[in-house]
Amino acid sequence: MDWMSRNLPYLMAGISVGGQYALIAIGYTMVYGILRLINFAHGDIFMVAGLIMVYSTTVMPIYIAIPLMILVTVLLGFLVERVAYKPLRTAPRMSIMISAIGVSYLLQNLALYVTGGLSQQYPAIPWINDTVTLFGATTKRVTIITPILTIILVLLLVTLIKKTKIGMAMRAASRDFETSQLMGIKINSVISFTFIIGTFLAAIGSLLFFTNYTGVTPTAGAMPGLKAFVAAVFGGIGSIPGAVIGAFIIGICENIIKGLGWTTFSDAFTFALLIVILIAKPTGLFGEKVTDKV
Amino acid sequence: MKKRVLAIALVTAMVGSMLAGCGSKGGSGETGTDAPAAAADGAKVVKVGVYEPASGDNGAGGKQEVLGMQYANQETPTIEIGGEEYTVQLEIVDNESSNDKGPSAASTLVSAGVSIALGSYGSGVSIAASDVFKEAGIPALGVTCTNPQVTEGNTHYFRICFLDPFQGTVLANFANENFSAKKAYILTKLGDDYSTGLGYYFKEAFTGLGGEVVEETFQEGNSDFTSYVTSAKNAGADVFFAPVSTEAAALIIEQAAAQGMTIPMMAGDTWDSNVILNAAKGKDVEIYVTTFYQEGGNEEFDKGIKEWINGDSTAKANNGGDDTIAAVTAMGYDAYYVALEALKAAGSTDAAAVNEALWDVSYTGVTGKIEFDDVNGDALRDTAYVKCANTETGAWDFVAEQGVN
Amino acid sequence: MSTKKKTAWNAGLIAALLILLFLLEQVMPSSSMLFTVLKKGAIYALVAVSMNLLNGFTGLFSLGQAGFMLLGAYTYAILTIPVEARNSVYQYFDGGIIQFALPVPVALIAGGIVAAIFAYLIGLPVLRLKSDYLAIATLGFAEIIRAVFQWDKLGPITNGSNLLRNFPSFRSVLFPFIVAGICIALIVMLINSTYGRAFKAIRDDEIAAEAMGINLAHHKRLAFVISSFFAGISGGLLAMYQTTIQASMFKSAMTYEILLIVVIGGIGSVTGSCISSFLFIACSEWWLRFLDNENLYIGGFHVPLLRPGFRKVVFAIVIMMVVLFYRQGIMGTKEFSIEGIANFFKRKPVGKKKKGGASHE
Amino acid sequence: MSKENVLKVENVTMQFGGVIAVDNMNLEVNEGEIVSLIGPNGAGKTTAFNVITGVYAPTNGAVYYKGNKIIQNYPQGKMKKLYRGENPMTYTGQHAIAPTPDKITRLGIARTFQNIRLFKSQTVFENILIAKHMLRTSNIFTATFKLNGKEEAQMRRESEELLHLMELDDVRNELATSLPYGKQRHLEIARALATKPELLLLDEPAAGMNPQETLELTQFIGRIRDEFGLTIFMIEHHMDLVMEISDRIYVLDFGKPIAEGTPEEIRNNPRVIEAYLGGAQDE
Repeated sequence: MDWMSRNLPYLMAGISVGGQYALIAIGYTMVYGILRLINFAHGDIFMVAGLIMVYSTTVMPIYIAIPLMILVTVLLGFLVERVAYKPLRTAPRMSIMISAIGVSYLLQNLALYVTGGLSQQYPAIPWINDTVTLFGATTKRVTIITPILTIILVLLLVTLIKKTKIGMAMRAASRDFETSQLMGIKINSVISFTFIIGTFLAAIGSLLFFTNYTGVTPTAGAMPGLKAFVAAVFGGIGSIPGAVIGAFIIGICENIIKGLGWTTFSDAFTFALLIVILIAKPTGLFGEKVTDKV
Repeated sequence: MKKRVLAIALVTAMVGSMLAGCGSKGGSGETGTDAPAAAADGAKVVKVGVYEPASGDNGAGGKQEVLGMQYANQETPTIEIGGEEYTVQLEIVDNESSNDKGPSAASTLVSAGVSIALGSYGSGVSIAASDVFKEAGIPALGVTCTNPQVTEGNTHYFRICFLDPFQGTVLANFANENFSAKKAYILTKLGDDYSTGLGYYFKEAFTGLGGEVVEETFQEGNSDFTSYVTSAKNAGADVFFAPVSTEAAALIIEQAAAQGMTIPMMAGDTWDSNVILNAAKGKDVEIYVTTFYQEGGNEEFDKGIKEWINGDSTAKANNGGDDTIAAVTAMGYDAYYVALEALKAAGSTDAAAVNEALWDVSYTGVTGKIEFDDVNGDALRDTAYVKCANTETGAWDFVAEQGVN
Repeated sequence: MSTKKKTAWNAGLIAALLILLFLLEQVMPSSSMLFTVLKKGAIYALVAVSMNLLNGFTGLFSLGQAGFMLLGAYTYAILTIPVEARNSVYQYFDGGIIQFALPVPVALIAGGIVAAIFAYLIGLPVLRLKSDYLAIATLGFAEIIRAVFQWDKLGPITNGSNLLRNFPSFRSVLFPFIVAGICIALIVMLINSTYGRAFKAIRDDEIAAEAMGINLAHHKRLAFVISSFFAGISGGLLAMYQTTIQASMFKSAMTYEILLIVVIGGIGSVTGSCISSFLFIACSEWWLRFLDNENLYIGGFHVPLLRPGFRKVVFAIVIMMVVLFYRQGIMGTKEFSIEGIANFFKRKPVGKKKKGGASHE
Repeated sequence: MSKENVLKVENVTMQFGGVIAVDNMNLEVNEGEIVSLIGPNGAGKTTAFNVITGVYAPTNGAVYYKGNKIIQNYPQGKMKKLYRGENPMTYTGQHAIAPTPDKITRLGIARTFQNIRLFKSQTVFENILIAKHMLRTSNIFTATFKLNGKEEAQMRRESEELLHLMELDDVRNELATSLPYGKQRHLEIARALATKPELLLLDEPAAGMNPQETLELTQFIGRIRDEFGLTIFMIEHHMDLVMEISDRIYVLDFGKPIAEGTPEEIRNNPRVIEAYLGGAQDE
């Protein structure tokens, strides 16, 4: 029991952070699956979602602010795709990626400008912000809710992709972009839909993340974004279950490393793990093996 | 076609700006920031550089420090140097709390032709810019950079605050005396000279008193401190010492409270900020800080600056939305007057003369008497205030005035 | 133009540029922001060209540049801090364990070599990965290197996560120009050699290149190691320019910045990288600073919106514009040359600015 | 045919997952011969080429070049259970040899590609020059500092000669991809020749050509064989060309060699006729 209460907090922190990474990682992995684009701006959209929440709660009650935040974030994700990625669809891949870095840069700097560079205190959301005790370990309720909510959302997403028409179109587009276009799939709406789902999940992720770690700064999205991306690659980019499992593994490992006292290496370890996986399995845990056609 | 036009435009811009650069030999005005109002009334202008973070980790603290200077500037906008009336103009640059962006920001001040530079909040950026000022022969006056390396071996860098070996000892003594702490958990940020430095001196002093320490570090950009809090609890520490930026501090407090950590948290001067008070308000935490100034130390100053902050929406926003007076604001206020003293004593706006004059400046400000030693140009200070956060009222409670015995 | 004539022209241009710089230094106050921009620009030009060698010419998408700069910068700093200054720099580590100092050029080259050795070791496993996987793996390595250099246990060598300082730096803008110039010249010579052609072949079509007898693993490693070598040297130069260094400076954001410079300049164009690095640095450090000033008046008009941070917003928008409307970058894959200028004006005889202004770079 | 055996493929099977692309192939190419490999689409011809040139390691089997074993493999790992080809045990326990394509090329086996793979950002001349890279003796330092002037000059001269031979002089500074289709095929052959091969593998050299061009190509292939003393092994669909210049022909169907012989024999082979007509999808 003592051992439990000593070490459970690490595990709980790991699982909860893993769930938050998972929600962000899905956005990365779905966009990559279809556009072969590392959407560097995704982490920053996550940060902007946090800021929207901060500012909207100052003028409206929280139960209006939350749906509004999700709506605005989704709209932002949609707009970013339309403005910064769609015009470059025929351009070399490097250009789109640079455009993504540019958007990320722009969002960070806008946030810097708006916040004046100061860390903003995230509003406390009732109920999920309460402190609870579990097996002798004290934590916020959000820590426990996160993994559950993540899994529910992922199951819903998987069903959506398996069962609905738009989901089928998404699968087709990620399999073969050109052919699916020839088959009459409206590729632009599929891509927009992908971004909408990705940013929706990122908005939920930001809600959970910032309730736990309450400071929103312009660079607050960078590290979680990078970690989530690593999780997506780790699990095999393009694969949703891969991204989720990768995210949980990374979240848990990171906290175990901290628990062992190797705090200097907590970030480095994540990358080391990634490199080991890539060397053993060059396309990640659940990635499909690709053979070059000669 | 379009591209060609754009290319020509770029070339033109390039050449144009080079010529502009060549043209302004005085080394001022390239940035187009020439004084709007000051130039108009014909008075001579003396420029005082403000090298402070307005963004990044230490943005909040830097802004509060600048507030003190701005208030002082507003209070005393002119100065008589060598019998002539000068308007003091603050040249403010943002060093972005970043050691690699800092030198360029400092260069901006140098090229603007400042006579003296004030700053910075944060020791790392001060050290990073030190050589830029040195090369340009411009004296710099550190306001709240407490790491010894800022001034060590330099004849151009001065400071008006106490140093980390002193502060670390004060904190260690305080922990030892008041909490009979035997074990301390020290959390510092990697790559932050202030943080690692103060952590080091605290450790030295604390182990010197027979205590035991557990040290851990975190990377920039980290926002998940739950594991650190757990480790501190598991280690059985009696105090949690975290000399980190306010940004990280707010997160640590929040997560410590959520995990029900009951041991006292201690920190240095950075934590003396309303950011901390806001984070701690209504939570079950115990926070002690050492600092330079205790609100109420100078009624007149308190009243004046509160009035000014409340009357200026930008200032209020920069102060974190309320009118709590941070110690760094008081220090910034004093730094401005020390700079004026030096300018007066020098009798000219020449940077070298100001540098010479600084050694002998003696000024009694709101934070106490300021004089410099003859070796490094560090202020001779022997007391620090210890404050405790009142989690009910969201204000600081004075605990003790402490020196090293 | 014949090759010889071209070489002569280029040499003349470079000489003229150096003389111009020398004169500028005599005429203008050394505090001018122009020199700050020129110094930093030259250093970034070198690292951008080294990254271009990898990403643009060999087609290897690597994001490890900041890590290799860190290695170069640390090697340089550790090897050149004067013995008498070591006690104050390594104050928490009893002066460190290295008790000698090397001359500047030796230490710079050593920085390059250390970066190259690490690149070789990292390349062994990582270069087998393809495109984005390679990118994320190299990015990861850069982060790992950064963490290792902040490790307390290595403190006697690296000073932990604390600043390194007091090492020799340069005053004249000519120094970084000459060093970076020599390095870039070497890279250009390499690109024009048979190895450079092999690199380009790999970029265009790996399978065909392999079928033409080009050993992929060997050549990729070569490009990776050489690029890292020069990144290491530029790291050393950066250390000299900044006068203090710290591992936490070399974040992935730095790599992104360099990548932006490369792409804005044109992937596969050396002169493009150079020009864009100067433009980039000038914009971010100098030209736009006035936007941060809250009290800017044009005539009697108080310009709205301005306050600290606005400069960066504008800068980001400028970058987005370039990326969206100027996909190939400033130069595309072309190189800047006298001929190019001549053709440029021949095709469209505007001719109002024919004073070779662009040759400033 | 008493000439020396240049290429020998022995029991080669290439299986991708459950699909057997090449099934127990055996063939020989002798010095100076022009040998064709024909068969319906999807019969595994290009896969066979890829095995010979080291792009794929075969699942089972060996390849000999001038009597030396250059490639060898046997079903390993997961393939051990999955393997459905013949002779699985022949090479078990022997050392697996899987050289990379560049090693094969340096042995003297050059190839062209079915779907042209030129270096697209390079000029015609540079495309050929790049192929000369493998013959260098300079190292990276001598090359960078231009201490290999003689060798570089020789590379350029030889490339010029090839250009001339291929009648590509007038387009030498054009981008390779801007050439018309037929010229691109010529350039690919020229590029392969630049590596100074002894055995040349041509993958559908006449694809997409009109009869006139095909005729020219037929003569051209004969000419380079004689001029460079080459042995040629090619995949081709144009029967006129195949029948005209081949010394011998192998026919592949569903990964399996079904016939072998001179053009005359193949023309009359009932199995070949059936494969082509029965398959009913080709030509």
